Amino acid sequence: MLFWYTVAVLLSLAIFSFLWKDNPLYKFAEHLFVGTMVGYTIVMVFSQIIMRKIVDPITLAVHNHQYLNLISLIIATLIGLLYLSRFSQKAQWVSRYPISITVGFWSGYAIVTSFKTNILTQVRGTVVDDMGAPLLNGELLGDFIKSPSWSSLDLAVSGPLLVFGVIVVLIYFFFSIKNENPMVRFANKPALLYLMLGFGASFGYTFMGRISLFIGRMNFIFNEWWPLLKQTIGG
Amino acid sequence: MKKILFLALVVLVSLSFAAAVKAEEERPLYGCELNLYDTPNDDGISVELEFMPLSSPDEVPQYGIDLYVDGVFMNTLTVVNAQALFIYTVPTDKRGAEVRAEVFAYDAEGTRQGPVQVEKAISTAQWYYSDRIGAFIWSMLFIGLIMILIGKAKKGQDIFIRRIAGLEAIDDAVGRATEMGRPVFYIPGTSIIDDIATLASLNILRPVAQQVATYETPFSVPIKDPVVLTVAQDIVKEAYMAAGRADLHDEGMVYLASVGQFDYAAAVNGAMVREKPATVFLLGMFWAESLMLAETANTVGAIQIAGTDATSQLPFFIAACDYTLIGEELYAASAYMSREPLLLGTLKAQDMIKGAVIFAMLLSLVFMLFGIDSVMNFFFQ
Amino acid sequence: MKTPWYEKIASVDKKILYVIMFVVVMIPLLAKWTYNPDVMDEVQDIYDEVEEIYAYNLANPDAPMGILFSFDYGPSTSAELDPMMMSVLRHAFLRKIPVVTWVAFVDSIDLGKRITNFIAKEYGAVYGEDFVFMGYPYPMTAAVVAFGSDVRKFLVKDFYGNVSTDLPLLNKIYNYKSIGLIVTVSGTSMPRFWVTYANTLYGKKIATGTTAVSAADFYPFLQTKQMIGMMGGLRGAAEYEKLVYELETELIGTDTEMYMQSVYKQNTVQKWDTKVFTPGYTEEELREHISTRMTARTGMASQAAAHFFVIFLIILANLGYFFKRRAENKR
Amino acid sequence: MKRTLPLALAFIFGLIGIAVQIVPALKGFLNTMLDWMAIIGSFALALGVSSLTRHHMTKIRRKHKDMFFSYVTFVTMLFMMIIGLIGYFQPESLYQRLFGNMYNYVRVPLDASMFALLAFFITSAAYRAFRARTWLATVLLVAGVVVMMGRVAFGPFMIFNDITAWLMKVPTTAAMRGLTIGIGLGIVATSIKIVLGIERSYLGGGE
Repeated sequence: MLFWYTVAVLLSLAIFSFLWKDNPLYKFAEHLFVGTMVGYTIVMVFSQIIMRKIVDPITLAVHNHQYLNLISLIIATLIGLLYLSRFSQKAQWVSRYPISITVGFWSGYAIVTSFKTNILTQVRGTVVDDMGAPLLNGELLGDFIKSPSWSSLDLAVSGPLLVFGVIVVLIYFFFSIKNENPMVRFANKPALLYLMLGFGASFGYTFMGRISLFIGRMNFIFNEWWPLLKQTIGG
Repeated sequence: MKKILFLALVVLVSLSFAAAVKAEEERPLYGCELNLYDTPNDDGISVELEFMPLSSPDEVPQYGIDLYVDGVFMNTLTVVNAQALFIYTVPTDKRGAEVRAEVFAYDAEGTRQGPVQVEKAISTAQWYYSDRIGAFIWSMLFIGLIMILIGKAKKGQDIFIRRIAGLEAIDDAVGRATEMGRPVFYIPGTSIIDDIATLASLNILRPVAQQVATYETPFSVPIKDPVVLTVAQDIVKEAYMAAGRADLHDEGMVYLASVGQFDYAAAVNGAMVREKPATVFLLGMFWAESLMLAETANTVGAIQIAGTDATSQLPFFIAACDYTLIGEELYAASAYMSREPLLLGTLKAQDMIKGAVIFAMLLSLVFMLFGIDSVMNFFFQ
Repeated sequence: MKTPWYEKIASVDKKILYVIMFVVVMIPLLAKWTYNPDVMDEVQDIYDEVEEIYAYNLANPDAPMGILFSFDYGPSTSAELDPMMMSVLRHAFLRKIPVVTWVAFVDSIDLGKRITNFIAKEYGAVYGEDFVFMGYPYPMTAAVVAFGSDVRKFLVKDFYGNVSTDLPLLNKIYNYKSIGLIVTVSGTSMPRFWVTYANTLYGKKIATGTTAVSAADFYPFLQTKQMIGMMGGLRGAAEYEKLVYELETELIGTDTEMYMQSVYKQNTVQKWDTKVFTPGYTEEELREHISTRMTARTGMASQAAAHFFVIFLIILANLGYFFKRRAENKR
Repeated sequence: MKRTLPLALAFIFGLIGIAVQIVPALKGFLNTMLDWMAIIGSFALALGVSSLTRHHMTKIRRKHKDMFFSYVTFVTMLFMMIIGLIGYFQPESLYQRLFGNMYNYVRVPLDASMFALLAFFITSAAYRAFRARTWLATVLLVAGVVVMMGRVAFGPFMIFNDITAWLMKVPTTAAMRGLTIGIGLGIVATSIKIVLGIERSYLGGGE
C-alpha cells in the first residue's frame, strides 16, 4: 500500500516539476504516462470491443443460428479491417471507405440532434424560462414600478437583458453582411460587451475549481500519504 | 402529453383525496387508478404502466397487478399501498403485442379481491419522434436553402464574407515561423472524428499545411484519436503535393502523441518545450487541456491561433491566445479560406437560417407578451 | 541602464508567479488555518431541514423520518464533494436520524461505503439499526421509483448481503413516506434526475451538493423550490462544515477526540459488526477523523488566499501597465 | 472507386444517420449502427499504435538524446498490455490486481496532477491577459476580478457574491446561449456539407 502511494506521490511531484522547467523527471513521467495510457487503451479496446462487440456476439450468433446478425457483424469487422490497408503503400486509399462511413454517419446523426439541442431548445429557453413564464414580462415591470426595489428591478430587467444579449450576439456573428450595415453596427458594441462580460465571468468562475484541484492533490500528499508513511515507519 | 395529463389527474385526485380525508367521507373500497398506454417514441417493444392506489393503506395494504402479454401470463407486480404513484415499463419484446393488466387488491386479512380494474394496451412502433419533427423540418429547410444558394454561387454570383481577424493572421503566423526557423504546430482539437468541430478543424488543416509547405517550414501535427490521425495524414500529404513540395513531406509529421486527455496534454507540452514552435494552432474541440496547451505555447514564445466551439473553453483561449476564432467562426473558416463558391453558398444559407431563427424568436417573444404560446410551440417545438 | 520597475512587472518570469502561488496555497493548508465563511441561505436551508427532521423524530419516536444520501460522484471530484457528504452525514448521525446511503455509479461503491462507515464510526452508529448502505442499485430509475412503494421489494439485499426485511431500519424506513430529505452530492447532472423523479413525482425535498463549476446550472431549481438547498463547491462545503462544527461543540464539547474514544469504552463492543468497521481507533485514525472535520475550511483558506493573490497580481500588472504607458506618452 | 465511392458511402450513411434520429422504429437498428461504429473505429487503434511506435522508433534510430524515454514508453506500453490481457483471461489473478494498481496509482495520480497544473496556468494567464488595454479588455478584467472576489467573499464583501450570481445569470447566459445557437448552425451546416459531398477535405482534400 505504502509502495503504491509513494509511487503516486513521486509521479505527481515529477509532473509538478514541469512548472519550473522541462527536466528528466518530467520527461520520465510524461513518457510513462503515454505508455500506460496507450497500453490501457489497447486492453480496453480488446476487452470492451474486440471481445464484447465482435467475438462474443459472433459466437452467440453462430450458436443461436442468427445469421442476419452474424452477417452484420462480419461486414462491420471487414470494413474495420480496411483501415489496415494503410500499412501497404499501394492499397492505402481503401482506408477511405471506413473513414467516409464513419464521417458520413456521424454527420447525418448530428444534423437533427444539434438543431434540437443547440438551437431549438436554446431559443425556447430565451422565450420562456424553465417554468414556462415568458422572459419578456410586462407584469414584472409593473411590479417594479409599483414597488421599486433591487430585487424587483432584477426580476423586471433580467429577462429583457438576456433576450437582448442573445440577439446581439447572434447578429454579431453574421458573416455575409457588411460591417457598415446599420443593424450590424448597432449590435457590434453591445455584443462585445456581453461576450467579454461572459468570458471574464466564466474565467473567474472556473478559477475556483482549478485551485480546488491543486488543493485536492496537496491534501492527498500531506493528509493521506504522509500519515501513512509516518505510521509505517513508526511501527 | 398523456403523461402530463395523467400527472395533472394525479394531482387532482390527490387534492380531492386530501379533501376526502378531511371530511372523513367514504373512500372507494379497493379503489385505484390504472393507466396503461403504448410507450411513446419507441420501436414498439414495451408499454407503460402507471398505477395510483386510492384506498386507505389500512383497508388495502397491498395491491397485485397481473400482467398478460398476448393472453399469456407474464408476472405479478406487487405494489405496497404507499398512496404514491407507481410506474413500470412492461417489456413485450415484440411489436403489436397486446398487454393486459389486472389489478387485485389485498385486504387487511391478505385475501385477494378482484380484479378491481382491467386495462389493455397494444405496443406499437412510432414512425417519427414527436419531439424531433420540428428540428427535422428546420433541417430540411436548411438543406433546401443550401441547394438554392449553391446553385446561385455556381452561376458566379458574388457572395460577400466579412473579415475574420484570426484567419487573416494565419499567413503572418506561418511566415513568422519561417523567419525564426522554428516549427509550426497544428493541434486539431482533442476530440474524436464524430465531433463536427474536429472536421471543421481538419478543413482548415489543408490550407495551413499547404502554406507551411510553400514556406518550407518544419511542421508537426500531434494527434489524440487514431481515426483523426488517418484523416490528417492524408490531408497533410495531399496538401504538400498540391504545394508541389512532396519532397518535404515526411510521414512522421502527423503522429499520434497519446490517446487520453491529460497524457496527450503532457506529451504535447513536452514536445512544445523541446521543439520550441514559433506558431501553434489550437483549432477544434478542447476540454480542460485547452489552457495547458495555450499557456505552454506562450511560455515557449509561440504565437497561438486558437478556435473552438466549446463555450466553456473559450474564455481561456480569449485570455491566453493571440487570436481566437469564436464558436461559429471556426465553422466558417473553411469557406473563408478556400473561397470556393459551393462553401460560400452554404455560409450564406447559414446566415439566412439564422435570420429566420431570430425572426421566429422575436415573433414568439411578442406573442408571449400577450400570453400566446402557440407561435413558440409552432417554431420551437 | 536600470530597467524601471514597471518594465520588470510587465515581464516577470512565470516561475516566480508559480512559486509564490505554491507558497500561498500551501501555508494555510499546512498551518491548518480555517476560513469561516458567512453561511448563505441555500446552505442554511439544508441545515434547518435536517434540524426539522430531528424535531419531528423527537415528537414521533415510533415512526421516525430518515434521510436518503445518494453518492452521485466519483473519485475525480471527491476533493470538493467529500467534505460536503461528510458534514451532512455527521449532522444526521449527531441527531440520530436514520440514514440510508447508496451510490449512483459503479466507480463510487468503494467511496460510498468508506465514507458512510467512516462517519458512522465516529458516533457509534449500529449498522442495520441506525444506518444502512444499499450499494449500487441498478437501474437507478427503478430504485428511485421503488421507494414510492417499498424499496425492500426492489433491493432485496443490502450491500453486505443482509436480507432487507431483516434490517430493523429498513422495516421503519422503506418508502418515501418516511424519507424526510434526499441528499444528492454530485459532480454531474444527477441532481436534475432527482428533481424529475423524486421531487416532481413524489414531492420529496431535495438537497444538493455540487462542484463549484456546476453550481450555476442548479440555481434555477432553487428559485423554483424544486431543491430546498444547495452547497456549491468547497465554499458550500465549508459553510456546512462550520454549522456542524458549531452544533458538535454545543452537543459534545470541544474535545471530539475524547468523545469518539468514549463511544467504544463500554463492554458492548460486540454490538458493532466488524464487517462494517472495527470499534476503537489507532492514533493515526483519530487524527484523520479530526482533520476531516476541517478539510473544507482549511481548503477554503487556501482557496481564498489564492484568489486574493491573483487579484493582487492583476492589480499589480495593471499598475505596471499604467505607468509604462504614461512613461511612453511622455517620451 | 477512389473518390466517388467514398462520397457515395458518406451520403448513404449520412441519410442513415438522419433516419435513426427521427424514426423511433429504427431504435434496434440504431444500436446495430452504434456497434458498427465502435467495431470499425477499434481497428484504427492499430494505426495509432503504429504511428506512435514509428514516432519513438525514429527517435531511437536517430540516437536522439531523449531516446531513453522512448524506451520508457515502449516498456510501459507493453507491460500494461501484457498484464492487462493476461488479467482479462485470468480474472482475480495477480496480473489483474497489478493492472488495477497501475491504473489507480500511476494513471490516476498522473491524470490528477496534470489537471492540477491548471491552477498555475490559470494564474499566469490571468496575470498576462487581465490588463486594461482597451475598453473590451477592461470589461473582461472587471468581470473576472469581481467573480473571483465573489467566490470567496465574506462579511461586507458579500455584495460581490450577489454581483457574481447576476453576472452568471444574465450576461454570461446570454453570451453563451448566443454562441451556442450560432455553433449549432455551424455544426448543422458542416454536417450537411459533408453528407451532400460539398465538403470533402476529410478525404485528403484535393480533386
